[in-house]
Amino acid sequence: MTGATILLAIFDGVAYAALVFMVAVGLTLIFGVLRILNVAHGSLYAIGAYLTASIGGAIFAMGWSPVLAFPLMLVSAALVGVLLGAPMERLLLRRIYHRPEVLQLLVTFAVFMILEDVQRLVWGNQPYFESSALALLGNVQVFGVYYTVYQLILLPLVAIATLIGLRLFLRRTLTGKLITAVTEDREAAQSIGIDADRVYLLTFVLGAALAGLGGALASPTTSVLPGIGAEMIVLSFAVVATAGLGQIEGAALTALMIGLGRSFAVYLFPELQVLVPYLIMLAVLLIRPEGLFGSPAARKI
Amino acid sequence: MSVRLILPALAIVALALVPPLAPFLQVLLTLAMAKGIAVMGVTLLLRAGQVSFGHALFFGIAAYGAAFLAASPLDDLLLLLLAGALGAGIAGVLVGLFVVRYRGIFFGMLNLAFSMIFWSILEKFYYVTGGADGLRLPRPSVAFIEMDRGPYEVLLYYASLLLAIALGWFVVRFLASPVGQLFQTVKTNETRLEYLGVSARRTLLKGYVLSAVLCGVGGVLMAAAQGIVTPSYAYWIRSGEMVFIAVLGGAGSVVGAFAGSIAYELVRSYAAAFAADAWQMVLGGFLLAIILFAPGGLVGIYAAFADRIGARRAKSASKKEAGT
Amino acid sequence: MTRTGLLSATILGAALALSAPAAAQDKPESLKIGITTFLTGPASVFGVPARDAAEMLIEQINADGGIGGVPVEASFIDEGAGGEALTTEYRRQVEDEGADVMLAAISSGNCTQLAPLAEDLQVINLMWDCGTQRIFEEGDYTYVFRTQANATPEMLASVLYLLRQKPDFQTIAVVNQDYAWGRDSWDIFSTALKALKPDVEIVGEFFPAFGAPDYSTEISRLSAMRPDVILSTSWGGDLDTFVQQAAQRGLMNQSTFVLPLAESSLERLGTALPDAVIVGARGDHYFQHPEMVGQEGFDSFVADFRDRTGAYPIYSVFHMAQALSALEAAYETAIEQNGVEWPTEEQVIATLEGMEFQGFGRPVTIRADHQGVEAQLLGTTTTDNDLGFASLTDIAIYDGGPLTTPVGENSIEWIEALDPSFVDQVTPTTFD
Amino acid sequence: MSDALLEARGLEIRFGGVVAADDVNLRIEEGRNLAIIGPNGAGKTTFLNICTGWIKPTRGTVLFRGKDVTRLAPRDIVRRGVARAFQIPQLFTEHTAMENMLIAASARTGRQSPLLDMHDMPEREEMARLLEMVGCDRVADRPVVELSEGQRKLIDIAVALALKPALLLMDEPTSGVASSEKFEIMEILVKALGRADVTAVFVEHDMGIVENYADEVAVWNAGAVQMRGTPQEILKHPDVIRDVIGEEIA
Amino acid sequence: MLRIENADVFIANVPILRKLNVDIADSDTVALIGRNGAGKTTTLRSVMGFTDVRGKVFIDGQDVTRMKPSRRPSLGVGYAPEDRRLFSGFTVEENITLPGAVAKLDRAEVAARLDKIYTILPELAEMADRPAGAVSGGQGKMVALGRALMVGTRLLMLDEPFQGLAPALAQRYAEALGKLRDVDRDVTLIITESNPALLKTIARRTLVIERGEIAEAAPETA
Repeated sequence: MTGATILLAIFDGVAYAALVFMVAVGLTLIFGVLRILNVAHGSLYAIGAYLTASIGGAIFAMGWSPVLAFPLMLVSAALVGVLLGAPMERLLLRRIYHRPEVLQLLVTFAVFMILEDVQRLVWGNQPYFESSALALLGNVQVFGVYYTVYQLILLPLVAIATLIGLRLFLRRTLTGKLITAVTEDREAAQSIGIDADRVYLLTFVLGAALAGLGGALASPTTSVLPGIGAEMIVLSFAVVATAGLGQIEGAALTALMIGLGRSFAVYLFPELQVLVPYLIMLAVLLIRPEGLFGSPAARKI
Repeated sequence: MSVRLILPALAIVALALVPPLAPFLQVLLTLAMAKGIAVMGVTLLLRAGQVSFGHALFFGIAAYGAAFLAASPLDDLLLLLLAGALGAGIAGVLVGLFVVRYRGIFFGMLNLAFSMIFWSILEKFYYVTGGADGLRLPRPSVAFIEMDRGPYEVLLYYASLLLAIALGWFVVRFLASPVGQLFQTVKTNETRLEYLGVSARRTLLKGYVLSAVLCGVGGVLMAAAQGIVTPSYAYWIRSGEMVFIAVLGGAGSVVGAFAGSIAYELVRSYAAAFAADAWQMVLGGFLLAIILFAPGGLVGIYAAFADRIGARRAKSASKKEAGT
Repeated sequence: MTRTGLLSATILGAALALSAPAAAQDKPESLKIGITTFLTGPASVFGVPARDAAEMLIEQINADGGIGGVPVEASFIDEGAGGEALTTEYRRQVEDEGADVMLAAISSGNCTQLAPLAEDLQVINLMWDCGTQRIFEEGDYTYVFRTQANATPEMLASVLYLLRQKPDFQTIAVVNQDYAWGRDSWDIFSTALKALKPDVEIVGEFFPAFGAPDYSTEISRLSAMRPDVILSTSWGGDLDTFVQQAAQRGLMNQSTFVLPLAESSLERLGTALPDAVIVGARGDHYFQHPEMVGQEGFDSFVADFRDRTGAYPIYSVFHMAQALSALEAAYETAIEQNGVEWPTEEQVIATLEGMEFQGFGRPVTIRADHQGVEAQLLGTTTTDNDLGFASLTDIAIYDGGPLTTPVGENSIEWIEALDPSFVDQVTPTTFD
Repeated sequence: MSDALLEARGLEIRFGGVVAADDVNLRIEEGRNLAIIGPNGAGKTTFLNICTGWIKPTRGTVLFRGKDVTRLAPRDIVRRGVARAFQIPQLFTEHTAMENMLIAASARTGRQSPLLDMHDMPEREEMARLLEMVGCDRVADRPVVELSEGQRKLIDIAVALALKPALLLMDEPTSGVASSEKFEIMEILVKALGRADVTAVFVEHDMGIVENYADEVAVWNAGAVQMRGTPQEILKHPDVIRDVIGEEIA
Repeated sequence: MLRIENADVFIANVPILRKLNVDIADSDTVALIGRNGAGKTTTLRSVMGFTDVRGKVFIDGQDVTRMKPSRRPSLGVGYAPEDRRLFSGFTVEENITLPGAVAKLDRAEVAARLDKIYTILPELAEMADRPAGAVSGGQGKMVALGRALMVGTRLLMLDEPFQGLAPALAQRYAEALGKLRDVDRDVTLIITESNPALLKTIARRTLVIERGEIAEAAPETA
């Protein structure tokens, strides 16, 4: 590989990593607080993408300005968080927090199955493609290769902003502190007056909205079609476990490793491309059993 | 006979009568029992408090092993079963040595990772594995007797039933045995286990290998019934389905593994027949209803029912005594 | 005794039941057919339009009095539900519902799985869409027929058309989906290329995962290596994604794209698909088929289909129509030969062998090995402002005969033995 | 030298900035029950953790019967004859008291047959006797979650005894037990230990217990053994009164 | 101040509280003693709303049986659980002030209360900036007390505060409680303990709980 191709591989890797991070970060946040691995996260991602692509397609066809693609992404994310995330937490998850882990996971698996069919009933089987946002920002040329500004610059910026924003939110704001407190000890938090139910709801809505935003951001670059959720969720699981449970910075680093690993694989060993996330996960967990940023649970005896 | 045993006994009798009396259910139930045996492997791990989201790995390894062997002159059902179980067992040791160091979500995810790696290999190396189209597994001989489809399927049905009963019996005995009881303590207190001078990892490994072998047997039976093996045998959705069935039947219950898989196959196949494009929704709703309203699964529902009957019987019996 | 006794008794019973001969047929109340198609999953982009077409055509057949006076009754099986559900439901329809004919399947994997099953169940199975050439090359079947071409003529025609349009290209790269179709089609294509134009250099082979959401890295590499030709046999969402991303990043201006399945994506891709892309149709299936447009049945079919679904028919729709035509033709011919009596299964099979029939393209012949011989249509995209999406120009239609592997031969070996002179031996019909 | 059952030499470990063990040297002789006292955070539990291999010291060695066991895993040290009871009882919560005992017995005997029902093990009677010895025979068939903390502590100790150890390390065996019961429990315990020929080491805050049941006392402070002696000597020492016992209470 | 009527609580189908009745007057200091498993902790947890109580719980005459746990601190209830349960990611001071922020007290009020807490427990001021995860077990008990004091202006419930404390530290803790009484005469104090000797000097009244019921006799009442 020459220096130029290495750089090209890094660009591709970073762009991909940004997208992976956007999806995984919501999953990690929810897991960190609620201790639930939300399989339906993949469906929320898909629905975020569907909403953006279908609404965008409809309103641009009516002659609205394509600049609206960007606020539309935020709207779709909010819709996913409020219309799907909130009822899911209030009506289903709230009833199973005291149940074993397996049951919690299976509840979200069931929701995933239901939402897969809901997507098909609402949006049908044809792929949706709506790339106004991509076209709007145009291309840049690097070493004679065109990149879209959207993927090369915007996505990484959004990912970094999300990472920093979440960090500041959790560390500096009162709401963030409440989330942190509930994460560590739900009952102790309640005993000092924190409404843990509300914190759970808020976290889940936020996490779901992040999934929706991930989908919305992915929609201009990809076809939105049935099944994209199932693919994304396994990858996000791998990121969450590799990162260390509930670790937002870990998720960022893991996403970056997976993104770079994947793009270098395409250059060097294309056949390994699919395996990269799992190989990284195995390698990391072999060396650090609690994940990159996880700390070993102190066994108190 | 205790009330609780009546239904399982009746169920076995009813299952034995399916081929002559309800032949349309025969293949469906063969698949259900094949899956039930595999689900038993997942159930076993649940008893040690571990959830694997990758046991389709062993299901797939055994099924592919059988398919490769079937392409050789050693194309006999019994050999396929042996080879599949052995292959799954060896894979269980290798993967197990690695994953038994982890617990909870990490255990689940690592299993998932291994199964997804295997799945990717099946998809990637299609010159060897047939890729997404999989490998054909032509009808094997049974004890080196070539058979037609009809008798072969009847035989396979009874073989599955017998294996289900025999392996079910074995698993129940294993769980009651000292080594099985130690295995289950991994769920409740590993510290004490360590301070009994026992390695939690090695203990877990024993159960893990057994669970892999069970999945292997299920995988071979499934492959033999289907006549084809595809990468979907090892996909994560399949692993999820196994956990799904285990919980549906009653998490941790051996009988539940079979009750769950029969119920699952019936619901799924009728949902697929009558709501062809919404079968996932039907299954998802079914699962939600069970978890929310009957967390003990089918076995839990039955136990509650049997208890009520048993209590009523005891009451009427004591009344009678009082009367005389 | 009892289990072994019971066991052997049952086996005996089952064996007896199976060996009972098929009785002569009275005219049934309905002709039951089971159709497997993708209703869920990515391939439902083919499956659902095909189902819609089947429903529409069967309504029309029944409105015209059915086949030989017998109404057709169809039920659908979802191929997306996975292997077991598919075979279970397939069996149920044959064994319990008494389906007379099965139409299966879209996926080559499902065809591989169902063909032997159909043989075991002794039910006529028309493979209506799957492309794998292996089934009839690796096995003999009594009950299984294919009512369209297979991957070999489809890829061979693509190579020939490419050589015709762009004879002097030097380098080629491939980006195919990583599953059997993507691999097999590349095997055939590259083998043909090596035989027919040995000086071509293959500079890149990419097999991104099926359903991959992002081809950025592949596109970066392709942009850097600038091959003359880029082939992709992808379809559905994968093809859309690849084309969109490649177009956005200017790759489609750098290289000539060959997309043998893109006929099914034309309408969906809209203006995203630029001019001068080579597009294939898996057979001669195109709603602007130059030989068919203007024929009454064809035009009304396209119009009816559009009314019903809001979209133009794509190749899977034509494949479905073709399979139903074959079914209709086989029964009607058999009835005729049987002296207006309802035919037995054997008679229908006998009719299917060697039968010529026509769907909404050139006539198709079913060979002795049950493989259909079908013409292949290719074209090059051009902007069509009326349609709002690209239409095909420079259309060439190749007869299927010379492109189809001779009976009893293996496709890859047969293609390897071809030489560059083959290009001149095959002349397509072209339209100006 | 050779009569030391367990010997710690120069143990040292820190957690973050806190020194949990700082040159700990201690000999535990066979047949002499040792009480360990000291303020919270002095490193008493850490010492038990090091002796049983739960944590590895940065420096120093642990010898059991003269053999170096410092780097062994707890299970290997346990197999050599060191058992442990815990401040918070470590039991198998889904099992009954008797099953806890039988599991311990199967750990000791290493029975592998998958077809033998654990309840039919020949060790059952022996386990019943142990339960009787700690006064828990009446609750043998009840799940341990339903039992009182005091009963659980006793069963925890019985489980340790089921391993037939030579040395039993106990972390606050009477904490969480109402004071009225403490002496009763220790009475039972010491008798049981004597009969089973087990040497005991126990961490204890209750000086009454220490005075009555220890043969020797070691005082921990800031990660080191501050002094050692008979209960009579130690409990009157002014430093001990100041740092450990508290002047008012004394 | 606090009244519990006919409270039944089951945990995993085992009865923990059986028809428990407790009535505690304003400003009283009550020692709730009993063996482990007698129901002391469950009683406090029921007042906090962490159990599924059958029966009634009143705080200041208000029926709180069905009130969310998180709303109870706003009634002036402070609770220091047995096992400390600090928020290890926050500093000691953040742990203490967080309940104030949650209750939306204004800054001045939080600062005033913090001062009061530091007067009672001066050692907390010294470790104010240390992460709560890094303090020792005994110190943690002090922090938990400080945290409970932030909102526990009416009712303060301390679960086994002396458990696991070495005698010297236990004595120090008892002193702090005495000081609290000096600073604040009105707060009602409930302390559970399995070792009644430690509470002799503090408690005005002793309730003995046995098998989930208040035993008739309260032998150790001074």
